[in-house]
Amino acid sequence: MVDILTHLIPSVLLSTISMSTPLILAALGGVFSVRAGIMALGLESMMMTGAFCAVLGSYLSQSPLIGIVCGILGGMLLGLLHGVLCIRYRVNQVISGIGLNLLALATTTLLMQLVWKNRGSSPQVPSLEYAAPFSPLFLISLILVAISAFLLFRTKFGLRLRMVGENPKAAASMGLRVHGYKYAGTLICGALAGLGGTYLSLDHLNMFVRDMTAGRGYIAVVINILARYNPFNTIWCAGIFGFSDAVQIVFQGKGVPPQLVQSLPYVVTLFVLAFGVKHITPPAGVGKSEED
Amino acid sequence: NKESAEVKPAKAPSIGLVLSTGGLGDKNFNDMAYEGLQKAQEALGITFDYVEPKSPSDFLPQNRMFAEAGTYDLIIALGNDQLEALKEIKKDFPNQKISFIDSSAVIEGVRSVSTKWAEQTFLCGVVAGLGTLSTMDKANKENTVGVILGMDFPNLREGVAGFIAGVKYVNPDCDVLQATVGAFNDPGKGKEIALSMYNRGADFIQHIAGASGLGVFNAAKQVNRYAFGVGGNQNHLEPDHIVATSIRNVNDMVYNEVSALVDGSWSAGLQISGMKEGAVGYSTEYSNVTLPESIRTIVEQTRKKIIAGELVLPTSMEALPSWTAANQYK
Amino acid sequence: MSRVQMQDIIKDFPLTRALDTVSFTLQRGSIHSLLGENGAGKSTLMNILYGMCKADAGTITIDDKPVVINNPREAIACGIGMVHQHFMLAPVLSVTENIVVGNEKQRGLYFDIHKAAEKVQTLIDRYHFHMQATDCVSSLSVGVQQRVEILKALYHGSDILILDEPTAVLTPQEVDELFVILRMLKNEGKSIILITHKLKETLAIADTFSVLRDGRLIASALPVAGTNERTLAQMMVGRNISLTSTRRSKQRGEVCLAVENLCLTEGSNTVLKNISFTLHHHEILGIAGIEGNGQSELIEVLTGLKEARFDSFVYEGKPLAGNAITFLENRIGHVPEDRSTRGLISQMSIEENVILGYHHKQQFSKAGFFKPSAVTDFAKQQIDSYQIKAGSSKQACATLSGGNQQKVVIARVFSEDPNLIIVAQPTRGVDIGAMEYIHEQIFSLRDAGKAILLISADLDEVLRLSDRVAVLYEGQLVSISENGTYNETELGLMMTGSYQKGDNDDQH
Amino acid sequence: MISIEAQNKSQKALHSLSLSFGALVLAILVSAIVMALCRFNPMQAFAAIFQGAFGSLRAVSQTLVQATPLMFTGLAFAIAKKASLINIGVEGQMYMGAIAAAWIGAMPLPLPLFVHLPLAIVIGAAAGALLAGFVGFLKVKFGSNEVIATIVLNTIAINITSYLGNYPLKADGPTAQTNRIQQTAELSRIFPGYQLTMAFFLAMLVCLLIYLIMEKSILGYEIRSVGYNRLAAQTAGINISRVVVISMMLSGAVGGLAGAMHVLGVDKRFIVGFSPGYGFNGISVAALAADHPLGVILASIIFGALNAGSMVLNRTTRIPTDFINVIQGLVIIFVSAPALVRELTPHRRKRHG
Ligand SMILES: Nc1ncnc2c1ncn2[C@@H]1O[C@H](COP(=O)(O)OP(=O)(O)OP(=O)(O)O)[C@@H](O)[C@H]1O
Ligand SMILES: Nc1ncnc2c1ncn2[C@@H]1O[C@H](COP(=O)(O)OP(=O)(O)OP(=O)(O)O)[C@@H](O)[C@H]1O
Ligand SMILES: [Mg+2]
Ligand SMILES: [Mg+2]
Repeated sequence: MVDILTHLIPSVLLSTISMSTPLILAALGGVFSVRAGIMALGLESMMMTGAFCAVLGSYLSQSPLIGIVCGILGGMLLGLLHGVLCIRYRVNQVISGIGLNLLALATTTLLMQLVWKNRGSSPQVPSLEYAAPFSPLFLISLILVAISAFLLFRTKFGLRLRMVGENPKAAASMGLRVHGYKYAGTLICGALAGLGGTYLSLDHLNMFVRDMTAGRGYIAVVINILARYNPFNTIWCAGIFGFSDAVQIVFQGKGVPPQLVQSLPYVVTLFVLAFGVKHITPPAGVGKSEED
Repeated sequence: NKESAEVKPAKAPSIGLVLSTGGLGDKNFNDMAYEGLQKAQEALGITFDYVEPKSPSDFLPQNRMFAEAGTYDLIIALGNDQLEALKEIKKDFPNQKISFIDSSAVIEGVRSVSTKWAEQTFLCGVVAGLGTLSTMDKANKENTVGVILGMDFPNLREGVAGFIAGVKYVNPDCDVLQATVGAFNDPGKGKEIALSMYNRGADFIQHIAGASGLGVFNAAKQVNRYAFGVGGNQNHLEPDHIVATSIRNVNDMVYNEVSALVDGSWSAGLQISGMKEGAVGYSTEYSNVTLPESIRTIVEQTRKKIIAGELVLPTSMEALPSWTAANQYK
Repeated sequence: MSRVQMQDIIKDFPLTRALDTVSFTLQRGSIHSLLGENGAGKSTLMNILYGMCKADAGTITIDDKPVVINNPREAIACGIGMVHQHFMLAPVLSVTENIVVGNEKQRGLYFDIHKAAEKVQTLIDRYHFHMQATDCVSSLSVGVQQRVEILKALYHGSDILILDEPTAVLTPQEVDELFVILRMLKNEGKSIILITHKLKETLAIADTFSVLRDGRLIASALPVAGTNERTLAQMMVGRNISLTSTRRSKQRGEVCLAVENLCLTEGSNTVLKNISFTLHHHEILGIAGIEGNGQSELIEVLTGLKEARFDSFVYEGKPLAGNAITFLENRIGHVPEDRSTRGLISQMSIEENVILGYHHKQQFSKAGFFKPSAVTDFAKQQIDSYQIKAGSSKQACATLSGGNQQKVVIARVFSEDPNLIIVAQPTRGVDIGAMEYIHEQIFSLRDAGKAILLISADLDEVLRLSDRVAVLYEGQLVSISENGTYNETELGLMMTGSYQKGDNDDQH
Repeated sequence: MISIEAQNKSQKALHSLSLSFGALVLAILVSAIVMALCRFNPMQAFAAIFQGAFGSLRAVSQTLVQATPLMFTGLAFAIAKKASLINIGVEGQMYMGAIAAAWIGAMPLPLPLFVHLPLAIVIGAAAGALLAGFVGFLKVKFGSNEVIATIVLNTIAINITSYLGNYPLKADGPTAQTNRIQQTAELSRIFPGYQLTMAFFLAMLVCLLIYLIMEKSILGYEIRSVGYNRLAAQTAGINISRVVVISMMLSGAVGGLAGAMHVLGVDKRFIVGFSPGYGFNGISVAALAADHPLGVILASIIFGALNAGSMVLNRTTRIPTDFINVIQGLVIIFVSAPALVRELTPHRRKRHG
């Protein structure tokens, strides 16, 4: 019937790629945020807003490229909001993240109601078209990982960003603009997570559906931490998750109740967490400001 | 308890609608019910209010809110999970008229409108079973089709059983792939599951997955295969790839309830809204896909059989094997 | 002309006026020592100059030009550099990264870490600081970290250098080396402000000094020449204090603790090697040594926080093993080396801190719940007897000055009538008044028959308090001998491993 | 110097109360502006919300019913927070508590009410405690990050309960739910017809109990010590691993109670996917309460009122209930940003010193 080599494996691999792409992007965003000392529990809100703005942009302009730009800007808007709350107003970062997640869901739903008179899904909009079997955004996300790693570990900007994340007070005493770097971190985070959201709505699909990120932002948080806030590690961490998600799809309908099969990626993550990636320490300055 | 149903001033009837937990925007069950009432508002001059429960726990207080208000001539409750709440409301407000959509429960004084999930998806199953081996341009040689569930819920499993029964009725050797998305709002995952199925040889996929199903259509378009809609007619979404929709006209059901109220024919008891009543079934309207004449004939014959009661459909996955063994086209 | 002129600086904190119309001048090419008790406002004044903290009133002029310094960036632009009292380091980053960040001295976006490391290594070698530019800061001992801090200021080439207690964790030799560097800088025309609680150091290096007391400047830029320690101390504290009082034990009691061949390995390296000693009642055994030579680990082993291998570990005639609880229950008291990490829970009140570790005692609780009045009474009693300056017993420890925080720790440990006390760095960063007080407490406990193990990086302190002295170097006890057997220089050399004289070791 | 702390404490409490209130007012104002911009009448909306939250016995009862699970989940989050653990997994712990309580509650045990009901509650709490305790175990044993573990276990727990409710424990009928619990395991209603049960008062009691444990007991003292300064706690002979596991279990037990009480009081059965996010909203409640166990009571009632109000808003106006979610989101953000509130409200400047 089905040839495992020519069908199943490529299919699972393609599936892995398309399921891990948004996770890589969002987790990569999280890396910048956490490295700058801001916890990134709000990735879901950035992805969701990115996904929404991308569709809105494409809807209004009929151009998917403008949609992508809008998606990135939408994510950045939430990144900025998270930044303003955490940096300027010193809101607890967990609460800001979770609060923004709730707020983003509520506002995107509301805006859908106002723009499209339907709070469930948007109309179909022009989306990215390409001939390749997988999205160019996947390759772009890999390139972005490399660029990020370079930026973080091989440039002055990266060094300073990390310094700010490790010890904001020390960074300030070295004459760094601590707030500037933190905002840079959350804005880059928002942009990448927004691009992740854009992938979901404008590349993988061509519409926005209420709550369509469906918890991917939280998974991205998991991957971000599991990757020890290292850009390259996000690839394999997201890959493991995406792969086990792809595998569970294939295993479905074989007599095992779906709820149990669906838990596979989560169980795998738990195992990786317990036995693979122990003692993860975030940058020491996470949650601190230069005044503490 | 304040009772209102008795006192009926000469004003337009007022309806209270308790939606299901999915809420408005599902382009399906809830939206269709809402549409039905809007139509009734225009055509029959009624007024209506609606509430969107956030969780099953809200069914009781929200139904009670309508009943207590005493100003609603009819409460329409959507979805079988409101059963417990309605039982209780009915006990406290024996005179409140209630229509219970999508339930075959018999509650004293409540008008239950029962639909048959199996009848809804069966004919699409027949199309898929025949289509997968046909010469239709997007079909393949593989004798495989698929069905995708949003969440693993018992009533949805009934829909799956109906679809599989339809496939096996005409094509007993066909392989039917099944999978569950795990959410009604995850079109991305829906698409991946669909792609995986298409990749494993499926050429027709029925979704019962709410907004996650939108991803299935997207997948069908991407790999140039077929899909079926569910609920309200979805054929226009991808007219070249959606062959048909497993229709359930909740809007008509709701409208009928209101019009029954208005014309005085509303009475408690079980109403069946099946294929025979035209409430569920299958529609190819707005689809650009042309079904071969042979398939259309068989579908028509089968529909007639079901309406005539000659073919009684299975309602659970467990009943499938024996049903299939006993019921074969020809 | 004056290099820096701070005029009528006022700084208020909630509940405290930290600086009250303070005017401060620094001359070009001079070393100026800023003195004052804990909480006098020294750090605050310097933080204002460095832009870490904004003054409520007052002006600053640099080279007679008025300047406004809002943040360290602007201070750096004015040529000011600062070594902070509390390290400003990112532990996971390398020495190089910590030093160059913000002033990478490289063009473009790309940061060549290797090039930077070479440069930093040159700097390290030039000042004879023994460390690798590529080391991760977290792997360095506190003393070495202090040197990184100093290097930071040197690397940035500031003209005005503020050093806030840079010598607190350095050995005498290292202090000497630092002073050589400072003199060199001075000769290059740089101006230096040095904050220290060690008056000797002021006398040794400074040209002028100022004294802050309770936020007011009571001596401004006086010449150091012609003063002595006693005068300085008196100016600081406002009363006479005995700086050199030292009392040896009159008797040596029974053996309290006998340890033989204690070894500890962490990961692949041996941190403690064949440590053997005995500790008697009525005795203070002082262990000198540069931090990072196993002090922390030795303390942790002796207080049950870490398990080590040993041939015997006999406490009051019986073998002792277990965790921190067992040790506490056996009346082994512990004054942790760092009050902010292990000593105090600064967010909690004095009351809650003063029972920490003893909170299980029946005196304070019943059926798992505290007896609030008992705790309060106990705390008030401690505040009284240790003269802790606090508004109330419910005040959070974070709001106490460093010296008072230390007193809270000391009060807790000493009041529980321990039998053996492990006292680590009891007076780090504490002013001489408080130091005197704490030293007196230690003497009186010793005289009351307690066995005391003193671990300190401050050689003066070790020599002043101990009946017997040992040096811990690279995880080994180098020498245990009567206090006085070696002079300060010899001990200092032993601490750096460059002096070994095994023959007159007085092993017990 | 006469008792700085007494002055301080009452001032502080007053200050934070006024800030929380200011935040609430601001959130309402901002959402009113948003509503007006969207061409809805904010006055009408807030009138409806108030009516639905406090306007009648039903409204009040509904407010308290909505507040109950939030009180538990908010408390659960706050407990773990005291030990500086971030328990994002309250939702999953609640599901475990709910299914366990439903399982015991539906068993036809020959037990009287005063045994069967407490048993079901305790088993529910134990189920939640077990799940959270597992996270604590992973943390102390493998150093696993609890944020990841709880996020992941949320999904696993929800999937497992969904499986149980769909297959082994499923009641007959077309709905994925368990059998109705026995009369002997039921929390009875206070007013006939309204879902308010003793659970609300039990929740307040648990808040009080946790407050006492946290502030007055040795265990609470140890938990706080570990939360503030692990190393100092360790030095003081406090067993950190034990405290971490215990605080997680305590947090999970309260999370489990949220589920158990909901099943035994409101739904009378476990319904698959019953929660509209009580666990996550608990984080907001804890934020509003500044992690204070007694503050949780007030905070959960405020959120309960917004939820109850949204029902009437829904019915009497055509204003989308998403506004309620927007308000809630804004409340969380304003509450946790006192600096922002201060900036936006006219506030007398106080002099230091
Ligand atoms: N951030 C702050 N908030 C409130 N009060 C502060 C703060 N920083 C300093 N103070 C107060 O200002 C006073 C001066 O503190 P400062 O740190 O300048 O003292 P110091 O002279 O450096 O003492 P030490 O010798 O202990 O370092 C202290 O009494 C302290 O209570
Ligand atoms: N929130 C606060 N309120 C009041 N005083 C504070 C507060 N934070 C810090 N302080 C005081 O400010 C002073 C300066 O703080 P810092 O952290 O520099 O410690 P320090 O006292 O200088 O340290 P050390 O005593 O070790 O030299 C300390 O005396 C401390 O007690
Ligand atoms: Mg085929
Ligand atoms: Mg200081």
